[in-house]
Amino acid sequence: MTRNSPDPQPLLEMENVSVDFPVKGPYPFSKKCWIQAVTDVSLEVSEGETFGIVGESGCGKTTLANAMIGMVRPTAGTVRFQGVDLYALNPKAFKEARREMQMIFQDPFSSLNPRFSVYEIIREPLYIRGQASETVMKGKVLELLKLVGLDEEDMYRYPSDFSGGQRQRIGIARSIILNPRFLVCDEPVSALDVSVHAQILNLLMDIQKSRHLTYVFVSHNLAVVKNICQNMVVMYLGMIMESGSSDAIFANPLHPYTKALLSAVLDIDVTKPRDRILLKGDTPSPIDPPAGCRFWQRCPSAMKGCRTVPAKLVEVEPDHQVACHLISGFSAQQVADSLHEPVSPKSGG
Amino acid sequence: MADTVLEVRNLKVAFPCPGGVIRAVEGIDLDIHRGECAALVGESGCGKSVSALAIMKLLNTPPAVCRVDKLWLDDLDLTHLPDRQMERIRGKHMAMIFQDAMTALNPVMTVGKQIDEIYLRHSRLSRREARQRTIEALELVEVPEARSRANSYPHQLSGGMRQRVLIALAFACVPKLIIADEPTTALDVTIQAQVLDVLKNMQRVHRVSALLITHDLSVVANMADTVYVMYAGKIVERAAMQEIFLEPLHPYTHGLLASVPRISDERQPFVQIPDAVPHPMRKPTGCYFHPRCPRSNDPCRQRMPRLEGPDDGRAVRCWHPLRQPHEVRS
Amino acid sequence: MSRPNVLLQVAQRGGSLVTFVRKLWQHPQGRLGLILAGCLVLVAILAPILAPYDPYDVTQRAAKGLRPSWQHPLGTTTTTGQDIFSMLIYGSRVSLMIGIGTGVALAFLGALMGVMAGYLGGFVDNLIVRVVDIMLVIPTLPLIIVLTSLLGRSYFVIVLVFVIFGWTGLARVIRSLVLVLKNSNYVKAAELAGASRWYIMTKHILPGTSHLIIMNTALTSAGIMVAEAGLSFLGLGDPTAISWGKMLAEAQGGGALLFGAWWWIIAPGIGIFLSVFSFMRIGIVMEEVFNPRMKASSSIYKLFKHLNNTYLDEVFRSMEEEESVVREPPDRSDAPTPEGCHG
Amino acid sequence: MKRSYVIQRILYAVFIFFVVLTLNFFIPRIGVHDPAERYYPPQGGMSTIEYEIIKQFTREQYGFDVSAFQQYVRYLQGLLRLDLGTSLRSGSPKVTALIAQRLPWTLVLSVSTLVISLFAGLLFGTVAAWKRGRWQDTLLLNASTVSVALPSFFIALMLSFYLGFRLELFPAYTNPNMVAQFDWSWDAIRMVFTNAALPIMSMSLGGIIGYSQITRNSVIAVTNEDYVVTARAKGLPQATVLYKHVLRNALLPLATSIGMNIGGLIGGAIIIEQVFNWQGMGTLFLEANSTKDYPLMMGIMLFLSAFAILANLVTELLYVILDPRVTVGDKR
Repeated sequence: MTRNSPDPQPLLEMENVSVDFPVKGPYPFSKKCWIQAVTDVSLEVSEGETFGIVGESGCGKTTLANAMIGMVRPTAGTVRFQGVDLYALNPKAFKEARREMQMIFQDPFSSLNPRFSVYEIIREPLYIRGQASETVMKGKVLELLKLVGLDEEDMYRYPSDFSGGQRQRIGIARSIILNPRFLVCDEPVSALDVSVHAQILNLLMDIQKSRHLTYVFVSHNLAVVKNICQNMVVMYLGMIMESGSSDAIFANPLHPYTKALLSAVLDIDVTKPRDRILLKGDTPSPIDPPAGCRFWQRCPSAMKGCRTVPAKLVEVEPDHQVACHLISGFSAQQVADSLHEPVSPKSGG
Repeated sequence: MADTVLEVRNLKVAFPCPGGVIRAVEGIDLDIHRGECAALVGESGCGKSVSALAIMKLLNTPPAVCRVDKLWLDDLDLTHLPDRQMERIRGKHMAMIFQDAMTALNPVMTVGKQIDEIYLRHSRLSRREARQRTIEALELVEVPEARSRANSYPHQLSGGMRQRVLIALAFACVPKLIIADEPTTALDVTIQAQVLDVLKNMQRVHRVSALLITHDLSVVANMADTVYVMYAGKIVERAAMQEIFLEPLHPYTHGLLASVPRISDERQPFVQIPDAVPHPMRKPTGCYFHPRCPRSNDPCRQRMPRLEGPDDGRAVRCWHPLRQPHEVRS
Repeated sequence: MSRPNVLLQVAQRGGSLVTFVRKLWQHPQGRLGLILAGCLVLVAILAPILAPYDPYDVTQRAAKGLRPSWQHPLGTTTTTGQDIFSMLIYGSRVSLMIGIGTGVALAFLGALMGVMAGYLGGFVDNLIVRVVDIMLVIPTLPLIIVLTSLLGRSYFVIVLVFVIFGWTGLARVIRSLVLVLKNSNYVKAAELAGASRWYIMTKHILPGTSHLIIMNTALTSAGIMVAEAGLSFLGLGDPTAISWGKMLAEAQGGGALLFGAWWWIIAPGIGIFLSVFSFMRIGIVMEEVFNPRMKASSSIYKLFKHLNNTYLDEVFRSMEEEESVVREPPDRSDAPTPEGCHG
Repeated sequence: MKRSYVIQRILYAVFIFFVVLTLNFFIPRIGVHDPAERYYPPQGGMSTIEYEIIKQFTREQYGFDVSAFQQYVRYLQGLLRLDLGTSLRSGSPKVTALIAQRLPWTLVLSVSTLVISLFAGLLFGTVAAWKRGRWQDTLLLNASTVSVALPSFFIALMLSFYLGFRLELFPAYTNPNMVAQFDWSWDAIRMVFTNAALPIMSMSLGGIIGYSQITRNSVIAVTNEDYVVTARAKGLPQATVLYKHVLRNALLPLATSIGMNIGGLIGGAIIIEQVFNWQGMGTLFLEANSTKDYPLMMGIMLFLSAFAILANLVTELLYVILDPRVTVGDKR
């Protein structure tokens, strides 16, 4: 671990970020609906750390990651990178700021243009910036190829000649050629063969060490996150359920969702039996998320008030916040309000 | 053996294509006992799904060419069974659960009708009786409001529900053998846990033998009794589930287990297997694993080892296993 | 892989017209199409040299309705005694000119509209999609007839009308492909690196659609040739030129059917057939070459027809455990009796 | 959900119709500002005043005596009464009356063509897909490249020449008395169909091969789907799998192409009707064209467009029944 105390100024800071997507029908007369992909998320990523975002599909983790690097404009809230509000910048400054941030994609098959040679793919960011001569670019690409464990000859091959793991290496080389400080890894191994996972993860960590990078690591695999991340958030339906240092969260998971997620990860330790928490039902649609706590319909210990009162993140110990009424309880006002409000007859599941 | 439900000897599948022949499955042997769940584990392209389809005799020829020396389901000899008779066995005596329920269910037919079909085909039931059985089957796999869900189309159900429908479909006639091809890979972890639970219950309750095909070792740990590890079209190790996790013999199995990050694990770096799975058309000579193997030497490069071990116990295909199979036999 | 092999692969990529032609040439059917189209172009260019008679000469009263002979390889017309072979050669000019000219213009407009709709999205996309929807329901041939009668019957007008009303098909196809390309991760990566819209359009999106554009140019050219023949047949083409459609109309009007002058009908028919066929071939082969899934599956079926069993036996034998005889007790050595198993 | 989709579709169709009819109104005005000038050049022995009176009369008759916008409003009002205007022919017949008179004869051709090509196409396409890679499939493939390269009017001419003039199996030209003598008697109906045989044949040939090709490709695509494997894994016999799972899904893309083609079918009959001198809408249109009878031409155009819009709408609504997934697109 690189550091324990939080930086005075975090590298990336998100404040009450929400992202809604309009969904439009195919005809001009159809209604518009909104997907609430990310709702009211605040977090800080400090320099040099690996920050994990964990959640199941459709929880908004990829959207959140995209909002961090300026690929998706948030509907509300601010994103500050090195203290500068990213979305308040003029286009030129915005482009310059983004030089520091890059992304590694989930699917190594669609993230490389099949018509480009490996050389063209890796040098592309430099080429776009237009500041380097051909020889400089060539030297740089060669250096990176070596760094990610590919041969010089591979430079003139095409993506179709490579296996998934090798393609991901090419993607990594491309993402670090501009010497970024901040790298978002969006499920970098989930599309790869099991036996290749470790290679790519180790490579990522080596690069982090040698180039002092800050990672945001998006994953659905808790075991991976536990092993490489210092801080993390657990997301459900666009909201943060639990956040803090991964040590604290894994040592003492507090949110029922985190607990369920942890127990559902089938560890391959076959010797000791574990009791697993089975959640009922399915994840609701982000188009029409439940009122109150977003998790109440599936929560094994949901209370009446959870249906109407949204849960807020509260700090339970240093470096550990949870958004759950079980922990924070209800205020007197909330209790009074919930008494007046009719509880919907529909039960969860 | 009387207790053997599925006996496969020397199953081979090849795909001739313009550039040469893809040797997908290179002679695998399987024995699955009554009520047992055997897992066929391997990475993508190792031939595990092809083997499953070949056992069901569902491979399309062309493009596949398939040979087998012996294929017995309980007391039925399927080795040379013609297509027509095979149709009576599929669905009734052996059934299959597919990976992606969204594509494995007909999108323009209600799920109820799709389950009805199997009763109408394999038993003399009226439409109404069949629907009754369908609803019961859906209730068994814990589909809530089964009666109304039976009238919905696949796209109206969630991923977990669709997978349950597939499970209901497979268990409809209580077959002798269920082949589950990556039954939970497409699902989220929390849903995965629900579905695996249902699958496990169904298998145990009906005492149905199962062949579980997966790349996910944690699914194996949760479900299987016996494990076959496949690599590049060959079985490289066979063991009871506990044994393989406690003491893998093949360097590949060992590397695979070590490279999977665990919750209860020490920190980085992860143990890694170098390189990648060979292309099925360009497999190396000798042992297919030797280019990635830390223990490989000359004989490994020249000759393919045999799967060695006691007939019904542990076996390993390696010149230099971590330990000899007979040494570890308990 | 060795160095020369790598270089070869480099040469095979890229999206230039030369590579397309090379790929076509490698495919037997594509080669047929290319050769045919090439010959037709040559014939059209060299028409005054190749044609034995003046096709416009309507004064040969003595040579009316002659059957095919050495003197008149395809006979003469029954009404005015024009040499049909010469007419056929001159007719290729109109057909090819309109076909290729319109095809290229259409490809340009269609690609432009498709890329704009797909890449810019929003209002532009909406507008283009609506226009396409409207064009789809307006009956094309009647509209063309109305417009030629309004604007005059020159080939310029015909080409113009074809272009204005023919781009929708290509635009739809290109638009949906652009939508896919636009959302691909490699475009995202380029955006992240700070690429401009122009860069992404020219480096990633247009090259990605080039095969579709070229393929469609060939196919629409073929379609336009048929349509032009139809227009001329209805007497709506340029009245001054000789075209195959007009020859057919004259044949019908001149009583070729009645007098049994089959050569007068067959000749322009063959002309139309050959020109359309060659362009169709090029288009279809293009699709096969660039749609790998289609190519692979069709070639596998062909391959299967020629598979012989001894070869397969050899393959399966090679999978056997080579040590089986030496090291293993006999219970496994009775294995190799391969039998077919059809699933 | 479903209902809102249907309403959306209908609204959209109405919108498209409105745009099309507006285009239809303004397109002929590109060239013609005053029918009087164009159609009545001064004739010998006519005084200027006489000529002006005639011109004024013509303008009033064809509604050109007011501004273009007012004409447009009148046009819309007329449409509400299903009045497509007045033809420039002598006797000033209503356009709708002319269309109504010719429409049935065109329908005889196009409906039979559609039915024949659909059924034969489905059959041949399925066979070709089933016998993939064998001679049936190769034959279809070759037939399709040949047939696309042969214009339908050339086929019509050849049929007319061989089956009509040489073999005398069917009338090579339509009997001119067919329409006038038609009286619903058995003989009259038979006469219609012997006369229609060659036009229908030449029109269906392309259709059969086209639909076969679509059917073949979509059957093959569906055969590779996972749910077909599921159906086979259930132990269903091959025929059931083909009928219940493959064909049902393979029909979906076919339905779309039928919807698109129906509109074009009547328009496409123009050339064939001309070859056989069949007294349908196509020949009516060509007659209108040769006399520059724009009200009639645009009336026919509008009718054909409306027909195409309706056909598209019907297939899309049919789709709602055929494919339960269609409404998914709205909420993705």
